[in-house]
Amino acid sequence: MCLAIPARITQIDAAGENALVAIGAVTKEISLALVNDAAVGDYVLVHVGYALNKLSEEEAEYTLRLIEEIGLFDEMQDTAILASEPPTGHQA
Amino acid sequence: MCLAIPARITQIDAAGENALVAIGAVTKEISLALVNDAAVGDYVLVHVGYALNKLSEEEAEYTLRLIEEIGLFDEMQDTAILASEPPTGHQA
Amino acid sequence: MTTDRRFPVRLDLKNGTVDMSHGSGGRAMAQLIAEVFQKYLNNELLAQGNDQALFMPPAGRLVMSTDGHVISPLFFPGGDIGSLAVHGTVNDVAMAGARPLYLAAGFILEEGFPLCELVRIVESMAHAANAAGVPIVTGDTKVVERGKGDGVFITTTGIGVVPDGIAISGDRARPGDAILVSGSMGDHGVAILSKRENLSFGTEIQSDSAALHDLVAAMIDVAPEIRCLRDPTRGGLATTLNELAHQSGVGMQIREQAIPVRPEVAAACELLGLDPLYVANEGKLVAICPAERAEALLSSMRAHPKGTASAIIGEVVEDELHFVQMETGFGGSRIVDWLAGEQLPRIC
Amino acid sequence: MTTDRRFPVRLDLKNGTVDMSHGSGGRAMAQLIAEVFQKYLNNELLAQGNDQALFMPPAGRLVMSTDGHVISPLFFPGGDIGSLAVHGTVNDVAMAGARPLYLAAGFILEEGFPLCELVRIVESMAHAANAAGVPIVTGDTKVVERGKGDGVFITTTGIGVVPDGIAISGDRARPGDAILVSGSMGDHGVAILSKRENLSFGTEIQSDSAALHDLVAAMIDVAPEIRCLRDPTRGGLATTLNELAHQSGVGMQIREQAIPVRPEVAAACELLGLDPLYVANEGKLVAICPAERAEALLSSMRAHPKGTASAIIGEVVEDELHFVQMETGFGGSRIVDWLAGEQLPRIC
Amino acid sequence: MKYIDEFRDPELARRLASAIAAEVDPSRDYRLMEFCGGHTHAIFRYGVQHLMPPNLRFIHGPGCPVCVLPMSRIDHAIALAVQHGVILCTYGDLMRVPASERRSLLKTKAEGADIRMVYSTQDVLRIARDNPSRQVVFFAIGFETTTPPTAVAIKVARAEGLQNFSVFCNHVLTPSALRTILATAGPDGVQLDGILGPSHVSTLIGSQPYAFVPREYGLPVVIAGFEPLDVMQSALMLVRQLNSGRREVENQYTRAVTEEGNRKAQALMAEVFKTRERFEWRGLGFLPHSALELADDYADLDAERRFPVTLGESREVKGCECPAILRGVKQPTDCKLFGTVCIPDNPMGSCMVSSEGACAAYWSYGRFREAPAPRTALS
Amino acid sequence: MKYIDEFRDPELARRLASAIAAEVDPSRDYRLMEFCGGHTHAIFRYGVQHLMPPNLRFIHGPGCPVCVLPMSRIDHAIALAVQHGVILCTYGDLMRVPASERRSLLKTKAEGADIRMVYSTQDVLRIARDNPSRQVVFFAIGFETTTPPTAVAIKVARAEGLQNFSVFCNHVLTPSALRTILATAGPDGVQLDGILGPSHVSTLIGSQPYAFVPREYGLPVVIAGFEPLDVMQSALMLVRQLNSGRREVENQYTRAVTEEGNRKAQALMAEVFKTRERFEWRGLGFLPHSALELADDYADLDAERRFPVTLGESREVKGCECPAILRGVKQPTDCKLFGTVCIPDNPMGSCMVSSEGACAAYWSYGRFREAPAPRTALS
Ligand code: SF4
Ligand code: SF4
Ligand SMILES: [Mg+2]
Ligand SMILES: [Mg+2]
Ligand SMILES: [Mg+2]
Ligand SMILES: [Mg+2]
Ligand SMILES: [Mg+2]
Ligand SMILES: [Mg+2]
Ligand SMILES: [Mg+2]
Ligand SMILES: [Mg+2]
Ligand SMILES: [Mg+2]
Ligand SMILES: [Mg+2]
Repeated sequence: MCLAIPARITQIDAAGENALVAIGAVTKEISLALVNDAAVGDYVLVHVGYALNKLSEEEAEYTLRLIEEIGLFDEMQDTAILASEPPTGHQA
Repeated sequence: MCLAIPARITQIDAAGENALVAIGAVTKEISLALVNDAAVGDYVLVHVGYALNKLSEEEAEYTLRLIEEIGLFDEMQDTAILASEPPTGHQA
Repeated sequence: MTTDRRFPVRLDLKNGTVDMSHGSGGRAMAQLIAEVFQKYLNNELLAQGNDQALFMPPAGRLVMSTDGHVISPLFFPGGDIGSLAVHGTVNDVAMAGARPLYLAAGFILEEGFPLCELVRIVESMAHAANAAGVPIVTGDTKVVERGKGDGVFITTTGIGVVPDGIAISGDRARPGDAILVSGSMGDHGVAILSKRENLSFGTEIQSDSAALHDLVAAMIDVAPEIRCLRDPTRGGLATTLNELAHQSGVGMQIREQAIPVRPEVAAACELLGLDPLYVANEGKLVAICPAERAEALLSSMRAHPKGTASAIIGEVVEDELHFVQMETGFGGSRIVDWLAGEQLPRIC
Repeated sequence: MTTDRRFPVRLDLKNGTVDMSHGSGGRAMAQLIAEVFQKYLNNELLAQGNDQALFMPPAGRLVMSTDGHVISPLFFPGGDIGSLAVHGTVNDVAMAGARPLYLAAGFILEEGFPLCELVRIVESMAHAANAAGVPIVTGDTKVVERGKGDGVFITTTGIGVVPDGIAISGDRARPGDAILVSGSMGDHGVAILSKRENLSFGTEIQSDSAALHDLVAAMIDVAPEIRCLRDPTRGGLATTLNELAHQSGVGMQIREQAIPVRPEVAAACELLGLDPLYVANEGKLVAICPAERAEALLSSMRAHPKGTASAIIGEVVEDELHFVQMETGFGGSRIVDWLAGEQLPRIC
Repeated sequence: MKYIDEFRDPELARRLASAIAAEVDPSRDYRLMEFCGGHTHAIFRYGVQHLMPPNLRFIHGPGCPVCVLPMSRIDHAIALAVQHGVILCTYGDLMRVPASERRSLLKTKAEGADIRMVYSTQDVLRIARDNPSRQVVFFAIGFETTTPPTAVAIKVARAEGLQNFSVFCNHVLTPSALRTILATAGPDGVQLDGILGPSHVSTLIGSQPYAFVPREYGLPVVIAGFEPLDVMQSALMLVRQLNSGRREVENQYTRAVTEEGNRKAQALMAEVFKTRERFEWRGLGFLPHSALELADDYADLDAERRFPVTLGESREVKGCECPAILRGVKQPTDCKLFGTVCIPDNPMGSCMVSSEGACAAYWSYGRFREAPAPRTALS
Repeated sequence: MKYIDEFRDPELARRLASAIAAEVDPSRDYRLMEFCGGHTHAIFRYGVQHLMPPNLRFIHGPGCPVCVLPMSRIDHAIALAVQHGVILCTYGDLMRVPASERRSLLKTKAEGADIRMVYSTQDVLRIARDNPSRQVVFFAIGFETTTPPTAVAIKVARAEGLQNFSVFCNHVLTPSALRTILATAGPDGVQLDGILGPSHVSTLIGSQPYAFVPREYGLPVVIAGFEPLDVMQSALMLVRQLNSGRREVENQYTRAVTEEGNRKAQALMAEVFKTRERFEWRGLGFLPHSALELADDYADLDAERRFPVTLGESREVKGCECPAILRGVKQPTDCKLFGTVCIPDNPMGSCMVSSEGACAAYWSYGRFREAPAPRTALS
C-alpha cells in the first residue's frame, strides 16, 4: 500500500504540474502536486502516480557508506573510527 | 410487418386480459386487450402478441367450400350452380 | 474425496462464482481444473496433466475440425452448451466420413458465472463425450471480466480418422446425384427460440442435438460412394444446400413436400415469421450420393435410430448460377437462397 | 481480384464492422470467411472448404493442445492476439518435444468490431503461421452481441508429431535434475501492462511472443533425455515450477541471481509492485534434464537465436511438500509459491 | 395448423389456377395491384405468379410499412438512441433499413447504442419496468394492424405511471396511401385494373374505408387474405368483376374482416392518437392526414417532444428505385442496383430489407426467372 | 535501478548481519516491532529474519492500511456500489478483502457492480470526466503516504466543478495506532524493545511525531527505509541504542525523511481533511482522533453524506486472529485457520490479503520454515 520507489525526473511540463520520471529504462508520467522546487535530474519518491518527496542523493550515498563501513568496522574487529561524515543538512 | 396467424384460445386468465393460445402444438401467451367477448375455443388472429380480432370458423369453412366448388365448377365445365350457402351474418 | 495438498479449501461449487483468479494461471486456476474439469471429464489422456495430450493415432488419413459455441440460453430443451459443444464438433469430424477420436475443449468464462452452472455444463459435456466414445483429452480455461463475455463460450476441436476408400467432400456433388436429409428440419433452432426472453412460447420441441458419427458409420458401410455430407446447422438446410451447390459448381432441385418438418416446428415458424429451411439443426445431416445408391442409403439411414425420418428431398442439377430451386408444397417454384442477414442470433 | 458471384458487393474492410449476420451461417458469414479468413490464411487444406481439414499425418505419436486467447489490449508491443494465438498453441505442442503440424482457429467476434482490425489480426496470424511453418487448416467464426465479448477471442488448437525416443512430460522431473530457462523472464507481461490504460508507462520492452518449436528441435537433438518442457505463461516461472514440482512429486531449489530478468522488466515490476517470477512469458521455456546433460543442453540453447540468454537456474530436490524454494539475491531464502489471486488479468 | 394449411392446398390451387385461366379474357390485361407486402410475400414464396395466365400480372403496392418509412425517420430514431442514450426498442424488421450515410439501426447498435428488438409492445413495457433509471423509447411503426398494440401500451404506461416510457410514432394510414396511388395512376403513373385490398389492416378498419375506390376511381377492390389460396381466389373475384363490368368492394377474407372492423381497437386508436397534418412516405411524398401522432392527452409520452434531436439532411441512396417501385410504376429489375450492390445482405433501399418488400421478395424467391431452366442429368 | 539495487546488496547484507551478530548481547532478547507492512514484506521477501541472530526477532506491527480496515467499511463500500450503482474506484489491494457474509469487492464486481481498480487518484478523476452521467466514488484508504494524493484529487475535482466525484474516506493516522500499540504493550500485550518506525509515512509527516515514544514509553525508534539493507541497518541502530541504554528517535532513512516532513502535503491535508472523533481499526478497536474525513468546506464531496446506505451488522470471521496479530501479540501460525481454510486465494482475514499483511507474507514466502530442510540428490 505504501509502495513508493525512487525515480529520476527527466522532464517537467510547462506548468510545472507533471513530470516524466525514469526508473531505470522505464518512464512514467507523475504529478508534482505534492512537491516544491522539483527540477529535472532530481530523484523523487513515486507513490500512486505522485512524487511524495524529493530524495537526497547525498544522504543516500552517506547511508550506503555507513553500511559499508559497518562491514569494514566489523571486519577490522576493533577499529572504531567511522570515516564517513554526515552530509550538510543531515537530519534526524 | 402485418404478419398475423390464426390461433385457438385454450385458456383465459381471471382478469380476462391475457390468454394462452394454441397454434398447432405451439402455445403462446397473448393479450386480449383488443377484442371483446373472446372465449376459450375461439380462434383469434394473433399479431405482435395481441389478438387482433376473432376469426369466424363458419366463414373460413365457407371460403374453403367456395374454393373447392370453384374447382368443381371448373372441372364440370359449364355447371353454374354453387352448392354452398353463405353463413348467417356473412358480411361485406 | 482425497484432498489435494495444493488446495486446503475446496471450491464452493454450490454458491461460488468464477472470478478473475480462475483464469490467472495460478493456484485458483489449477484448483478449478482439478475440481471441475479433470474431475468430470476424467480420462487417461487428460490425466497426463500436461498442456497437451499425447496419443498414438490409428493408421490412415486424419481430419481436424473446430467450432466455437456461444449459444444463448446456455441450457435449452434437449441439451446445453456442454453437450452441444461435443456434438457440434463430433459431427463436423464425422461429416468427412471419419471416426472421431479425440476432442480438445477451450473454455472462456465470464467473471461472476456461477460454478454450479459450470459444473452442470461440464458434467453434460462429459456425458455427451462418453456416450459418443470421444474423450476430451486436453483443454484450456480463460476468464474475462464481467461484461466482456456471456457466461461461458466453449470452443471444441476434434480429430478423427477417415476409413480407407472414403472420399467425402463438399465439392463432389454431380448432376444427377440424390439429396437426402436424415430427419426433420429446424428442431434445434425452434427449441432455442422458445426459450428466448422476448419470443418465448410453449412447445414440446427439443433440440435434436446429437452425435451423428454412428449414423455416418452405418451410412458409409452401405454406401461408401457418398459424395458429400454436411450438418445443416446455422443457416439451416437452405444455406447448407447453397454451400454445397457453390462448392461443387452445381444447382439443386428440391421438393418442399419431401422435406420433413415437424408440425410444431412449422407452427412456431408461422408464429415468428420464419422459414424452417433456414432454422438450425444440430443432429441432422444432408447427404448427397449417386442416384443409384440413394434408396439403399435411405434404407440404412432409416434403420438407424438417428435417421428414422430420413428422406430423399431432391437431386443435384446442372446450373451455372448454382441456384437451389424448390418446387413449393403449393405447386409453385422458387429459389431457395442463402440465409440473408441473421435469422436467429447465437443459436450454436 | 476475381469476383465471387455469391457476393455482388465486396466487404468494406476499411470502414466496415462486424455485425451479427457475420456469424449467422448465411451469405454474410460465407463472405467474411472468403474475403478475410481464406484470403489471408490461404493454404491447400483450408481451401478444401469443408467443415474439417483432411490430411495424412506422418507416422508416430501425436499430441493435441488447445488454448483460448483473450488478451487485452489486442495489439501490443511485439505482437497481437493473432500472432499470440499461433505462438501460444505451437508452443504447447512443442512442449511435448513435438513437431507442430497443423492449427485450427476458432474466432469469437464481438458485434461492432472493426473489420480493419480483424484483417490486421488475421494477417498477423497468417504471418506467424507461415513463419512457423504450421498452417491454419480449419476454422470457425462466431459473432456475439456487443457487450457479450471483447473485440475478438481466438481459440487455437494444434497437433504435432513426437519423434521416436522422446518422452517429455511434467511428471518426469527427478531429484538432482537441472532446471533451465531459455531467456529473460517477464517480458510479455510487462509489455502488455505498459499498454493498460490505468497503468501505462514508457518502456522499450516488447513481448517475447515467439514460436519455440525450432528451439525445442535443437534441444532434443542434443539432449533427447530432456524430462520436462513447459512454457511459463500465465502465472510466470514461479507457477510453472510449482506445477512441475507438484506433477513430479518433487521440490525445487532455485537461485534468484541465476534467473535472467531484463533491467527494464525489473524496473517496471518495482513500479507496479510485481514480482517478475510471476509475470507471463510467451516465448520462453523451462526445461528440466538430467544434471549430467545440463551443460550440453545449455550450450545448444544458447546457440539458438531464441535461447541466447538461457541459464541453469537451479535443481530438482526431494521434498514431500513439493515446495519451490529460492535463495534470494539478497542472500536469504524463501518459498516461491503458486501465484495467488490474479496478478495480471487477460495477459494471453 | 388450422386455417393456415387449408389455404395452402396445392390441389385447390390447381383448381383455382384452372378457373382463372379459363375465365380470363385473352384479349385484355389484368393488372392487379396487391396492396400489401403480405400479399407480395405470399405470391413469391408460394410461386403464385407462376400459376397465373400471362395476361394477369400482380403489381406490388406500397403496403409494406418498413418500405414506406422515409429515411429521415430512421435517422431520427438513430439520433434518439445516440444523442439521448435511450433504450430504443423496435420490431426486428427495422434493424437493417438503410439510413443516411450508410448507417442503420443495426450498425448503430453494433457501435454501442442500446437498441433492442422486441416481439411485442408488452416487451417494451417490461423493459421500461426493468430499467427504471433508463429512458425507453418504442420506435412504433406499422399500418392500422400494428397501431392498436401501440395504443394499448401507451394506455398501460399511463395507467402504471411509467415515467421512462415514450413512443416515437410512425404509424401510417392505409387508405391515404391507396388514395395517392390511385390519384397518380394513369398514363404517367401505374396502370391498374383492380386492387387486392389489405388483409389484416382490414380486420381492424373494416371494408368500408375502401368504398371510395370504385366510386371515385372506378376500380374493383377485393379484400384478400394473406394465404396463397386467398390471393388466388381474390384474383379470380377481380377477374370476374372486371369481366362482368362490376366495380365493387368485395371481401374474400370474410373469416376475419367485417364491414365495420374492430370497433374496440378503433376507439382505442381514436383516444390515443390524432391524425398528423402531413407525413412523409417514401415514394409517395408528403401526404396529408396520412399518419398518426400521440393525442394531446398523451403528448407527454411522445418521444419526439421528450427528446429533441439534431438532424442533418437525410439523403436517399442515389439510383434506388424504391419510390417508383412503391408506386407500382417500376419493378425491382428496373433498378440498376438490384442484385449488383443491392441485395438483402447489403440493402440500399428499404424494399430490399423486409421480406415483404418487393425487391427482397424478388431477389430471395424469384431470381429463378433469371436462371436458365434447370436441366437435370437424368431428365 | 539507482537507490534500489544498492540497498539490496548481498555482500553488504552479510556485513550487516555479522555486525548485528557481533553486537547483540546474547543474554537478552531484541523484540523489534517493524511498524509497517512494507517492512514485513521486505523481511519475508528477502529472507531478512534468516540473517538475524536468534535473539533478535521482528514483530509485525499494524502498519498495513488494508489490514487495519474494519470489515464494516468494506461492507459500506459494497453498499455504495450496489445500492447506488456508482462507479466505485479503489486501489487493487482492497479487492479481495473479506467483507461480511463471505463477500468482497471482487465478488461484488463479479456479480455485476461497477468496481474498478485504479493505480492513481488521477485515474479516478479521468473516469469521472469520462462518465459525466455516472457517479464516481473513490474508496480512499491508506496512511499519511496515500492521503495527500487523495487531497490533490479532491482539490482538482472542486476546481473543475466535477459534480460526479466523491470520496469514501478511510484515511487513518499512523501515530494514533502506534500510541495504541504502546499503550496496551506490556505483560498482557505485546512485549517490545524497540520500534522500526514508518518509512514512507515519515517522508510526509517527518520524524518529529514519534518523539512521544521514547519520552512516554521509554522505547527507542529508528525510522527505517523499506529496502532490506535499510531494515537491517535500522535493526543494528536499535541494537546499539538498546545496548548503550539510549532511547531516542533516530532516522536511518535520511535520504527521504526529514524532521518536519513534507510541509506542502501537510498543508494540503489540513485543508481538505479534518480529524474524525473516532474511527474503528481492525484489531485495535475504536481509536479517538485516529482517522480523517473531509473538512466542512469539502463535505459535499463526501460519499458517506452523498449516498446514504443501509448496512447490516458486520461480522468478522470466527477464529481469525488478525486483531491479535495486528497488535503484535500473536503470529500467523497461532491462528487455526492459517493455511487450513485461510490462504491468499481464500483469505478469511485482511492480513492474508495484502502482500504486506503478516499472514500473507508468512504463507507466501515463509512456509519453508515448516518444510523439511531440502535435500538435494547431489549434495
Ligand atoms: S433493388 Fe435496392 S436500390 Fe433498387 S429499388 Fe430495390 S431497394 Fe432500392
Ligand atoms: S491466517 Fe487468516 S484467519 Fe488467521 S489471522 Fe491471518 S488472516 Fe485471519
Ligand atoms: Mg467446425
Ligand atoms: Mg459443428
Ligand atoms: Mg458443420
Ligand atoms: Mg492453456
Ligand atoms: Mg454478460
Ligand atoms: Mg494449451
Ligand atoms: Mg499456450
Ligand atoms: Mg503452456
Ligand atoms: Mg464451424
Ligand atoms: Mg466490449
